[in-house]
Amino acid sequence: MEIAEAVLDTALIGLLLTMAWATLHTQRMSAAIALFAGFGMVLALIWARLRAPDLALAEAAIGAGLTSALLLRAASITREETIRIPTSRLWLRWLFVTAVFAWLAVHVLALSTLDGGHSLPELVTGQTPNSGVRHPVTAVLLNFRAWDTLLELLVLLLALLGFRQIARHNRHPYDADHHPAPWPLLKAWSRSLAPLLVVTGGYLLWRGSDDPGGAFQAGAVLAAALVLLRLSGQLPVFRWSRWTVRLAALTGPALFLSVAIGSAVMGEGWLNYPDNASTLLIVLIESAATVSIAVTLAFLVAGEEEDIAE
Amino acid sequence: MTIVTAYLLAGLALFLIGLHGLLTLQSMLRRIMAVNLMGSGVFLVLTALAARLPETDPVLHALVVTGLVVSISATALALRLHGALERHREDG
Amino acid sequence: MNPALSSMALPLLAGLLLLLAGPGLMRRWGGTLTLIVSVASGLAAWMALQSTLDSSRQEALLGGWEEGLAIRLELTALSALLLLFTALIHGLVALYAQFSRHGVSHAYWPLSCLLHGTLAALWLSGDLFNLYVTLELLGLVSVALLTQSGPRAWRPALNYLVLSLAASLCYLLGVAILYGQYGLLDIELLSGVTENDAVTRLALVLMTGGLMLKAAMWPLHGWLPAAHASAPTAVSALLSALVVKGPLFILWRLWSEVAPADLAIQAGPLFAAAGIAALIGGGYASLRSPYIKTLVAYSTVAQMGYAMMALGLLLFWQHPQMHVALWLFVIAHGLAKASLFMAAGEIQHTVGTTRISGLRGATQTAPIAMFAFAVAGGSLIGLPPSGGFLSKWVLLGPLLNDPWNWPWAAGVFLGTLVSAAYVFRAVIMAFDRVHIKRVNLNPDHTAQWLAMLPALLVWAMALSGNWLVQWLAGGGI
Amino acid sequence: MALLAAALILTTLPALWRLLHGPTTADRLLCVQMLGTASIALLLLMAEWQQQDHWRDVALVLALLGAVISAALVQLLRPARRDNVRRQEKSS
Amino acid sequence: MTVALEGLRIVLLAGGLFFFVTGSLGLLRFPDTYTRLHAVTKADNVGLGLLVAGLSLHSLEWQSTALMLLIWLFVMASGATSAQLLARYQREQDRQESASNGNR
Repeated sequence: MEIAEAVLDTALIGLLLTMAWATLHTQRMSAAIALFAGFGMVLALIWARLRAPDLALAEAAIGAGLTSALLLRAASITREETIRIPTSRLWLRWLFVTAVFAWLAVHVLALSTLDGGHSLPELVTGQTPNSGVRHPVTAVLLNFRAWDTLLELLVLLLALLGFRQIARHNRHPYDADHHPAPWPLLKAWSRSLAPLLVVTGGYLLWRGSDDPGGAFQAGAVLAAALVLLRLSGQLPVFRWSRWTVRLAALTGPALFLSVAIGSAVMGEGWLNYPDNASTLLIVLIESAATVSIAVTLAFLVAGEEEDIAE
Repeated sequence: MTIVTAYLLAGLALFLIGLHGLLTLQSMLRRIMAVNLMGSGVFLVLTALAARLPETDPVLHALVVTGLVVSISATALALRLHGALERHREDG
Repeated sequence: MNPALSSMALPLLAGLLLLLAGPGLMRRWGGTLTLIVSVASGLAAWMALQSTLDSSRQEALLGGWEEGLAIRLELTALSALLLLFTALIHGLVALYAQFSRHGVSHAYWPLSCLLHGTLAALWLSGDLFNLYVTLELLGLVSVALLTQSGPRAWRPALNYLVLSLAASLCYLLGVAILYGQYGLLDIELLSGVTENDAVTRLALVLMTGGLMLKAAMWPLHGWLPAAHASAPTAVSALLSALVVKGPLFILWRLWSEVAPADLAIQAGPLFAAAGIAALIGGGYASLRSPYIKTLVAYSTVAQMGYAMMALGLLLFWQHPQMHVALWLFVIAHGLAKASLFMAAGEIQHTVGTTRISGLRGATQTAPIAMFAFAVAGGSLIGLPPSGGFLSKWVLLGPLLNDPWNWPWAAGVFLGTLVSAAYVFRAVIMAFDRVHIKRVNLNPDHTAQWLAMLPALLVWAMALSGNWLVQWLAGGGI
Repeated sequence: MALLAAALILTTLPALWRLLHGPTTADRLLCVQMLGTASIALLLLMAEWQQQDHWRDVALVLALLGAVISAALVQLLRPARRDNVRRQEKSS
Repeated sequence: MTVALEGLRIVLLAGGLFFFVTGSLGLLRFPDTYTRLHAVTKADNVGLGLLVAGLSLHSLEWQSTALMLLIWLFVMASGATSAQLLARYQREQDRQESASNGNR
C-alpha cells in the first residue's frame, strides 16, 4: 500500500512538473494552452491529495476552466511565435537552477517536520463555533480575516477597471461581426448545461458555511455559465453603461465595505459583526460576493471590448 | 520522504520553473504563463505546509483561496492587456 | 483608531460610489467628490495624528478576535503622518487634474480614490499576508491608472504588471516560509520570536527581493522609467510620489521589526551600498535621458537611493535619527516629485514636445511651470531651506560626527552632485534664450500654478521641520 | 486502491505525448478532455479510498467545467473571418 | 455473498482500468483525429462507468452512488457533445485547408 501511494505521488508530481516545463517550452502555443489546462487538472488532483477540498474546487473551476479560455482568447490574437531554443551554455543554466533549487530545498525541508507551534489552527478550530459558520476555512475567509477578503474583492474589481481602461482606448476593437455564428448544437448544449452550472454554483454557495465551497468557487462556476451563454450568443450583451450591470459587479465589495463601516460606526469596531447577526451578515456578504465574482470573471473572460468601453 | 516533503519540494521546483521561464522567455504570453506557474508553486508550498497537521490548517487554505483570486484577476488583466497590444501592433 | 479608519474608508467608499454612479455623473462630479474626499480624509488623518500625540500607539484587532487570529491594524505617529501625506498628495494631484486643461478622463477619479484607500490600508496594516493583498491591490490600481494614456503606455504597463506579480509572489513565498517556521502572520507577534537562522534569512531574502522590485530599488529598477514616463501627468505624479513608498514602508517594517536585530545589523550596509549605487546609477541615467519625463522618472530611482541608504544606516546603527531622516525624506520627495511631474507635463504641453531639447527657452515660454520645476528640483538636490535639505541634514548629522562614517557621507555628497547635475541640466537649458522653441500661445496658467503648489509646500516643510522631527522621533519607532 | 489510482495516472501518459505532438488543435483539446475524464475517475477513487465526500463534488465541478471548456474553446478557436460566417449561413 | 461481491467489485474496477488503458492506447495509435475522437469519448466513458459501478458496490450509500451516477451520465453527455463539436471544428479546418490548397 505504501509503495502504491508513493507511486501515485511520484506520478502526480512528475506529471505536474513535466507539464509545467512543457507549457513554457513547447513549440506551439495551442499545445502550451492545452498543457496549461491539463496542468490545472493535475493541480486539482494534488489539492485533493493534500486534503484541501476548498482549493480543489477552486482550481477545478479556475485553473482547469477559465484561465485556459482567457489564454486561448489572448493567443488567438497573438501571431504564432516559435520559441527559439537556446543551445549555448544550456548546461550552465541548468546547473544554476539546480543549485538554487538545492539551496531552497535544504532550507525549506526543515519546515516539513515542524508544526509551527500550531497555535493558530487550534485557535481557528476553537473559535469557529463563535464565527457564525461551521466550516473553518469560510470562518477564516469571512470572519477572522474578512479584511483580506474585502481587499481581494477590490483586486478583482480593479482587474475589471483595468480592462475597461484598455477597452476605452482601443481604436481597433475586435469586430463582433467577424465571430462565426455558433453551431445550433453548441446553443442547445449550452442551454442544457447552463442551468446545471447555476444549480451547482448555488449548491456550492449554500454549502459554503458548513462544508468546503463558498463565494469564490460558486462565483467561478456561475461565471463559467455566463461565459458559455455569452459565447453561444444566447445572452444579451451586457454593457457597463447599464446601471444594473455595474451594480452586479460592485455589489460584493460595496456591501462588504458598508458592513465594515457600519460595524465601526454602530457596533464594536471595524468588521466586528454583532454576535447574533454574524451568520446572516456572512451569508449576505457571500451571496453578494458570488454575484460580483461571477459577473467580473465573465466580463474578463468573455466580454467584448465595446461592451465595457462606455 | 513524507507526502509533505515531496510536495514542498515540488512546489519549490514549480516556483523555479516559473521564475526561470520568466527570466529567459521572450514571448509575453509565455511569461504570463510562467508567472502563473510561480504562483501555483507558492500555493503548493502553502498547501503542503497546511498538510503537516493531522487536521489540515484552515488558515493556509484560506490564504491560498485569496491568493487564487488575486492571481486570476491579475492574469486576466495581463492577458487582456496583451491582447490589446497585439492587435494594436498588427493594425499598425 | 476611528479617525484613521475613516481616513482609509472614505476614499474607498467614494471610489465605489463613483463607479456605481456611472460615466455621466462621474464626468460632472468626479473631480469635486474626489477633492472633498481627500480633504475629509486629510482632516481625519490630522485627527488621528493628534490622537497619537497623546497616546503614542493605538491598535485594533479586527473582528475582536484574539491576537494572531485577527488581522491587526496599527496606528503610530508615523502611520498617521503617512495617512496625512497620502491625502495631501492625492488632494494636490486631484486639484491639478481637475483644473488643468489637459487633465484626465473621468475614469481617473474612482481609480485615484481607490489608490488612496489602498495606500491607507497599507500604512495601517500589521499583518504580513494582509500586506501582500494590499501590495497586489497597489500593483493593479497602478496598472489601471497607467493604461489611461492609451496604447503607448500598454507595453510598459504589461511589463510592470508581470514583474510586480512575480515580485509579490516572491514576497508571498517568504511569508509562507515564515508561517511554516513560526506559525504566525502578525508582525508584532513575529517580532518577538524570530531567530537568526537559515530559514528566516531565506524568507527575508525572498521578501526583500520582491519588495525591492516593487519599490524600484536599484538594481531592480528597470521597469520604472518607462512606466512612470508613459503615464498621464497626474498619474505619473501619483505613482512616483506615493506608490513606490508603499513597498518601502513594508520593507522598513520587515527589517526593523520582523528581522532579528543582529541580522538587521549585518544587512544594513548592503542596503546602504545599494542606495549609493542607486544614487549614482539612477542619477547618471537621468542625466543622459533625452526626454523630460524620463529624466524625472530616473530621478525617482536615484532618490529612492537616499531612502535605501537611510534605511540601511538605520538598521546598521539602530539610530533613531536615521528613522526621522528616512521618513522626512519620503515626504519631501513625494511633494517635490509630484510638483516635478506636473511641471514637466505642463511644459510638455506648452512647448509641444516631450524631448529635453524642448526646454530651451522655457523660462520665457512657460515661466511658472519652469519655476516650479526648478523649485522642486532644488528640494531634490537638497538646497536649504527645503524639505529635501532638512532630511539630508538629519541624515548627515550622525554621519559627520564620526570620521569612520565619512565614506557614507561622501556617498551622500556624490548623490547630491549627481542630482544637482541633472536638475541644472534642465534648468540651464531653460535659460537658453537663443534657440527658443515655437510654443503654444495660450498656456494654462492655472495648471502651472497648481503644479507649483507642492513645490512651495516642500519648501514650507523646512519651516515646520521642528514639529515633523518631533512627531517622527516621538511616536514613530 | 492506491495501485489502481497510480495505474490510472499512468494511462494519461500517452495523452501527454499526443498533447505535445498534436498534430491538430482538436487532438490537443481531445487530450485535455481525456485528462479531465481520468481526473474525474481518480477523484471518485480517492473519495472512496479516503472516505471523503468532498472529492465527489470536486469531480462534479471538474466534469461541468470540462464540458464548458471544450464547448467554449471550440467556439473561441473558430477563425474569425467574414467569408466563414457566410459559409456557415449557407450550410445551415 | 461478500466474497462474490468483492470479486465482482474487483472485476468491475479492473474492467474500468482496462477501458481507460484502451482509450489512451487508441489516442496514441489511431491514425487521424476523427478516429481518435472515438477512442477517447467512447472507451473512457465505458471505463468511468465500470469504475463507478465498482465503487458503488463498495460504499452502498445511495447519496454517493447517485452523485457518481450523475457525474457519469454528465460525462457521457459531455463526451458525446464535445466529440461532435470537435469533429465539426476539425472538418471546418480541413475544408479551409483544402480550399486554400485548391486556390493555389
